[in-house]
Amino acid sequence: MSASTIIFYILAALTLTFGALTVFSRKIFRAAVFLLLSLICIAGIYILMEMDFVAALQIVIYVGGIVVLIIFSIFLTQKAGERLPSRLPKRLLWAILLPVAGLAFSSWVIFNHPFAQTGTAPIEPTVHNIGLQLLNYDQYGYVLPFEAVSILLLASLVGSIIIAMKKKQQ
Amino acid sequence: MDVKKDFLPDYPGEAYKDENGKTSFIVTSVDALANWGRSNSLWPLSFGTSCCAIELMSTVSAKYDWSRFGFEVMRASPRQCDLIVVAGTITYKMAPVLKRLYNQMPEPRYVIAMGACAISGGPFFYNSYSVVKGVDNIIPVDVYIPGCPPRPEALIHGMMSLQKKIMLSKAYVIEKKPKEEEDK
Amino acid sequence: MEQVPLTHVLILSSTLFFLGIYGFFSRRNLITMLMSIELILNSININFVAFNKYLYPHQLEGVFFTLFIITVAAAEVSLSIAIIINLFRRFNTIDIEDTNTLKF
Amino acid sequence: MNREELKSYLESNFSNCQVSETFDFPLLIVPKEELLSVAGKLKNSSETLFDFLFCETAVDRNPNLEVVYHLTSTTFRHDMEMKVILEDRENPEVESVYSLWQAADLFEDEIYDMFGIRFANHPNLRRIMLGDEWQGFPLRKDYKDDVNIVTL
Amino acid sequence: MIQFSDITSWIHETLSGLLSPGLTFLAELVLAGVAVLAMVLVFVVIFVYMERKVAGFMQLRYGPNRVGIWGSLQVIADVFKLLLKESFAPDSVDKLLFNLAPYLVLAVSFMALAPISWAPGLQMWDTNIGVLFISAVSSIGVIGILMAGWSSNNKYSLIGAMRSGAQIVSYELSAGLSILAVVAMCGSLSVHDIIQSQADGWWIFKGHLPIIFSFVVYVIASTAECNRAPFDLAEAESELTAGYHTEYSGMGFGIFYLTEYINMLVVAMVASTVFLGGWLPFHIYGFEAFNHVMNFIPSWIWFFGKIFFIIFLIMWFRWTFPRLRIDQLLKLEWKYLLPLSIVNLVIVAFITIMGWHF
Amino acid sequence: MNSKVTTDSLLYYICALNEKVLIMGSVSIIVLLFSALGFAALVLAIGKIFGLSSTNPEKGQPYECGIETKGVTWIQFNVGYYLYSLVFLVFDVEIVFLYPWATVLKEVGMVAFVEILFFTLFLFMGLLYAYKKKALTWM
Amino acid sequence: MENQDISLPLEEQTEEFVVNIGPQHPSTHGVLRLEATLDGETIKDILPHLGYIHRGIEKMTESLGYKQSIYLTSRMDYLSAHINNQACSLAVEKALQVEVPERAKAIRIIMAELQRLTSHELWWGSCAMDIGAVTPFFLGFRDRERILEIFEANTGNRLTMNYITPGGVMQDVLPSFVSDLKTLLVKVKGYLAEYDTLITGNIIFQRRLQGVGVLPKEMAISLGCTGPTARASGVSCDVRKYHPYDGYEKLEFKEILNDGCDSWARYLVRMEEMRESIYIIEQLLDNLPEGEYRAKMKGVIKLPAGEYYQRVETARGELGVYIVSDGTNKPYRMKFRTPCYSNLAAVKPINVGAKIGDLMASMATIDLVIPDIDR
Amino acid sequence: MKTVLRYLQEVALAFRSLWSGLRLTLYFFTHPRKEIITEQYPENRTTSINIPERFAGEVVLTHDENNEHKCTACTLCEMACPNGTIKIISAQVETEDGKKKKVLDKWVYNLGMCTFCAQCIDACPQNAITMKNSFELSVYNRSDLIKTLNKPGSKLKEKS
Ligand code: SF4
Ligand code: SF4
Ligand code: SF4
Repeated sequence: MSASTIIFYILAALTLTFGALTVFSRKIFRAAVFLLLSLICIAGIYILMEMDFVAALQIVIYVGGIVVLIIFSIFLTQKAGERLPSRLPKRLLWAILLPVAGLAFSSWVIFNHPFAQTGTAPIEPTVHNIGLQLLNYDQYGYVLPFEAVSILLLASLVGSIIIAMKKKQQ
Repeated sequence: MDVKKDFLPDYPGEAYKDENGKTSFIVTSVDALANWGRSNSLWPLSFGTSCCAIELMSTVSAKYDWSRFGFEVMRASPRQCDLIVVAGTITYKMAPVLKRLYNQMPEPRYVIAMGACAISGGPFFYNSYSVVKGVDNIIPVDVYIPGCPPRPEALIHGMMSLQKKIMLSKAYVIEKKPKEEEDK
Repeated sequence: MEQVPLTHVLILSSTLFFLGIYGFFSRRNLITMLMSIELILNSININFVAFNKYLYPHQLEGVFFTLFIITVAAAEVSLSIAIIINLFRRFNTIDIEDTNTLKF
Repeated sequence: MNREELKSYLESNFSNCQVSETFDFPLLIVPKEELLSVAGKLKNSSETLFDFLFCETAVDRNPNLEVVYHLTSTTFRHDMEMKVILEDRENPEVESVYSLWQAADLFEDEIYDMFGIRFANHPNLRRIMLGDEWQGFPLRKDYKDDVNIVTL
Repeated sequence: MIQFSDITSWIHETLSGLLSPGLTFLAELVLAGVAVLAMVLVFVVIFVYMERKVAGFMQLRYGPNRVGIWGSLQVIADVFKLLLKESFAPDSVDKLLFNLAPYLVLAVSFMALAPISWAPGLQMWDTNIGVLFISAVSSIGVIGILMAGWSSNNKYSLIGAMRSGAQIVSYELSAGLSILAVVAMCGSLSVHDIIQSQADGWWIFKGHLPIIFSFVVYVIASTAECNRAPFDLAEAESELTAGYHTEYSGMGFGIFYLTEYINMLVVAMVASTVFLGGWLPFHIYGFEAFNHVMNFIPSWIWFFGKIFFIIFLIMWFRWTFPRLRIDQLLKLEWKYLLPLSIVNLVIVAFITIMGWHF
Repeated sequence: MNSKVTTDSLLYYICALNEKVLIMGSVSIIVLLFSALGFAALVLAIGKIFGLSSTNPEKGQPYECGIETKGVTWIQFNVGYYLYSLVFLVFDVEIVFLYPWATVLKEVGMVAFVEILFFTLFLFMGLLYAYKKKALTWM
Repeated sequence: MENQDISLPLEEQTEEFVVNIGPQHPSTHGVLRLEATLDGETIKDILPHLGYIHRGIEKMTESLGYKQSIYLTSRMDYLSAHINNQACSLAVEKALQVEVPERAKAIRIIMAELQRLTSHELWWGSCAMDIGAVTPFFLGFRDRERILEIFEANTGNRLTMNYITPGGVMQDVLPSFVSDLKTLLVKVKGYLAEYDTLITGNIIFQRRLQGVGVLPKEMAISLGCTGPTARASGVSCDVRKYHPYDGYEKLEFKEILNDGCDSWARYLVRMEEMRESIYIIEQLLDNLPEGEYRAKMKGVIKLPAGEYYQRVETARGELGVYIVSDGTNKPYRMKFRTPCYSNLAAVKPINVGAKIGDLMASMATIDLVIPDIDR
Repeated sequence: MKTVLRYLQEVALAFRSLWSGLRLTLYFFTHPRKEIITEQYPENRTTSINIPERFAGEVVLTHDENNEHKCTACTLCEMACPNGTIKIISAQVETEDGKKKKVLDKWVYNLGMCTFCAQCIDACPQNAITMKNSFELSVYNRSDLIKTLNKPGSKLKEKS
């Protein structure tokens, strides 16, 4: 076992631990912080896979944006020090059953499926290459999604502002 | 720092002694190091109640400039400071507040009573129904600086006396200071 | 990194996925549910990146999908938070049960 | 109006009040019940326009308590003093002039704190200086406090 | 000049003579960590001293001058004091997050140092996302501040944390955009490439007005990101006593204090790398004699000189300007800096495509 | 391993030695992470071990100018900042997309410029809209 | 008027919570405690709590003699110690009908105006400090220190002087007094120019103060505000003009008025007042009358029975001394109507609806001295 | 266009105002010799420190070279002092001609309470006491502040 595998398993374990803490923690602010740590660990895994750009993306958007937004909304809607109410027993049953069954099934699939590597000349996932593909109109180009993203974001911005600023109704 | 400055008052407490019973300034180098750090980095709480606080501010200001000694890091939160300079009158209404502030400070902590009011109630000693007659009734005081108000040099002198006291005391003992009576 | 088998990465991602599922179903609080969704999306991202890395290294498809998923996640979060705030303002609670019982 | 004019004006207009003068100001001693109406007249009448209450305090003339109002007009620049004499020492109460001069808010709080004079219709009467736990009213002449006061 | 490789190989040989290869590796990692740590701490100590001296001289006084020569040991004394000061978590706080927050902010600001190039060849991680990595990592810091503020269970802390949360995320945008301007011109995110692209002139000189503008925006935005005056609303002393670290005492507070300066260090390093040519000397095109003289000055002096210049700028602002109100601060970003830097970026793109820069 | 590596760096050197074992990025990050965490743990431990300490009931209470706090702090809090972080999130994503764009700008040329023109146009529209709706007016 | 026309995008009310600002707070300049009810950062209500420095001065005067009471007054508004002493001395002189020598009057006015200068300089520094600029604080103190040197040399104290006594002043000024002052005033003028470059012209500072803490004229009158606080709302209330004392009637000076009503107007009024004070001192310096510095007074002062009210203009507004005498050597009742006490009333109405940051700005420009409130 | 111009003008004006402030602080920074006014207190205490003659730092009973003072123990100063700082303890002694006479035994002065108002000096008919401009008076114990001002063995100065 080399050092990088060790690091991978450590990171994986941390990711899962923090993920579990996120869903199990009864204090909502703590849950958000655990989510954050879990996301950071995932970014670490990306770095380990040499997907630096994705890792940076993960941190910039998830950690710097989404978690901050979630934390602010927690402040706005929650008595953040309070414990969350306990789960409903009926749903809890489903909530436990479904994941366990799913996990069993998917691990069966994973272990039984032969994953075959295709292709020969790997492309380094550098920002440069990503950029080139992003601005490309070829078959593998992503110029349309790129522009679509801007429209999507504009739409979501407008939408969320409209929704968030809707006046209170009597 | 040279602790043998002759214009500072004599340290009355027990300076620490080595086995031969001689007073020595350095018992252990750790003690000395800790004391050196503490005495040269006294961060005061920005606390002042009345007239003396203005002289305290003068001491901060450019002409007297106590930052030369490294005291200028005035912290507004008691959690981060080492020293309260009680500058001004303490009334019975203020006393619990002062006590609370003092209690919220982390160890080691020091107190300087600046001005007649803080020492004894000063001009308001007699006939006043609301003035605490000396802050040492509430919290233990390390150095007293008389004056009404003491001039900035006097405050610096008091601070240096405190430095001397720190240098000469044991680093790992919280000194039990006498507390004369409970406040109201 | 090559020495980590792909299956392990996939196990990681699917465990994370089902953790998210669990959270999504067991929680009554909309914001915690949203956080669970984030976990689910992240597990999917891990999958994409891993597939790209292990199976299709000559392409960048997985990276791009991750990129767009993250983007969509951001859009989704901003919208859903807006909705949650709005709901909160209307019902003064963001508990899923309570909001259910109140008629829209 | 200068001092003499003001004095004669007061004499002619407020017949049920007693008019005299102090070293500095003409003085109007108002019966307790009529305080608000007299003060309202003084403030609003176009000849006096006392719109500025620059000092309100009390004096303990054992056994009476006096509430003293010092008024001035920012238009005519004349001043006067107004007094209400309260005979009830145990439970003194007088109408608040807060509705006329907002400055009375803090002044009356202080008078209540120091003399124990209650002000009816005051928006927020509290022991502003000494706190609610304090016993007694220190500026009264019969205030005794053996614990705190060290006499000279 | 001593080559770094001499030292490292010497260390390596001695160590492998003593230990097994695995242990050698570990020992070297520890050494490297300690080296970075020491370097950063030395920088911070110098910055704190400098801050106090600059403040002193700008305020017509001397600043510390009793402890050590010219007060140079003052900061060391403070460090000793803080080390031995009681550091406690009050009972009212959320203990877990309260204790976690200092670790988080410190770790984050340290991690941002990874892609920095200190001198030719002295760089830890030459990644292709260099500057993006720095801005990404430093955006985690805001969570640490929010954590600290919230967990303190103190109203001042909470308000301070929220303010700084809003402020830091806002200013990240224009900081990112102004770096992007240079990235667009040189076509790489890698710190190494960005420095190399300035061999014939720093971007601030050859990038026309738009880059100068970007530089100004970057300095402003990074001042705000570091919570430094005039943008120090998170710890606005006259309003919120000590802001988000009101409840921290002893070294817990010390770590926040340290982090503030490490963040400044990172910011200054980025600014000098991106705009001022990193460790490259100052050259004037076609003035060989002069360039030759400049080449004699070691590269680390150039780099540190630039860092200190930026730091001085930030301190200079701090001791001159009054603090902005929070809405003015946000208005400044959203109304002025952000639109202007977007427009600026488009202009830069145009210049780049036309090849108008030098 | 990156070919740009020059040999005279302490850290590079270490990494280069172990080229087979580790990727450099993680090493440097881990080194930094651990030095930071270790340092923090160390200094806090020193304070705990060697420092003085005392306890009293008031020490554990929150500091609020020397007065006991009224009410709880962890209440639901009106954040005027929430809309900022909402808008920020969107812009953040857009800017992240600009990074790959910026690196290839020179190679792609005019096409990239046109695309970015559109892109920033939408960005600007979003900003203008946010203005119009006063989402960016601090309340 | 930035506060007013912000329309609130989010209309919900979240829970309000109470924050104590003070008694130990760097920007309340002492031990004032404001209990602010906040919603987010918006101030919904402010309740000032006083008495943290209530020292019972009024009670103490009842058991001290007149002379001894005067020194207590310099502990009230310690930034206007001379002027407070002057007020008391004037009241006593008025009651006894003592004629104060011309020289003493001139010295008193010079000292009072210098005191106003020091007070405003200190205010300037701490005002800028509240807004967040630290360097002005040091500049303000530097200049104040120069004036204090003169005080110290002549009166023997830096802050709580006991120089003005009934009948004149304690001791004659030093021979070098006039020449010292002349050099000083030239310097001070230069300092004032520095103030303008550093702070007055600074855009951040202007934006912080403009439109903040608006105190309309009617409200200022009704609340009983005086001094620069009221004059910045256009209320003409300078005691030196309307009830001149100690020879102010012979001097030429303007009453500084401003109709801005906001914090910025208050700032400008104070800055102008400093220049006006210099002008007043300059008029007196050239012909400082010769003669006695103190009228002969008895050792023990007894006022004839009656009520006396004397007002003076301190740096913060109108100080009234109300003495009720019963003919003995001790005052029967002595009331100080202090400017800060009335000005404090303005804190609540001008800040409700504002932000925490604005609270500090408007507090800074109202310029409260807390012992002056509490006495 | 006009709005854009005004916008830019605003920005330019703002920068100008900020720059003028920056220039002033830079001037202070670069001219330390001219501008710094700090007094190096503990070092200059014997040289350049400026404590005016009149500075009221401490009340002293003046003694001349024969260790004689002028106080007749008339307690006028004690009465004049507003806060009881002074305690005159007098003793009865018999003079040679058999008359009882009050002489000063102890002139007790509580420095911790004195407010330096100079009322006592004003009141003293003999001019026995004065103000000294000393200021380095801080102590570690409050009791150290209570002083006896008449030196041991000092006598009343005979009227010449
Ligand atoms: S000692 Fe004197 S100057 Fe100091 S606070 Fe008391 S009265 Fe004021
Ligand atoms: S000092 Fe003067 S006043 Fe006091 S007792 Fe002696 S002689 Fe009398
Ligand atoms: S100076 Fe004043 S307080 Fe001091 S002893 Fe003399 S009279 Fe008393």
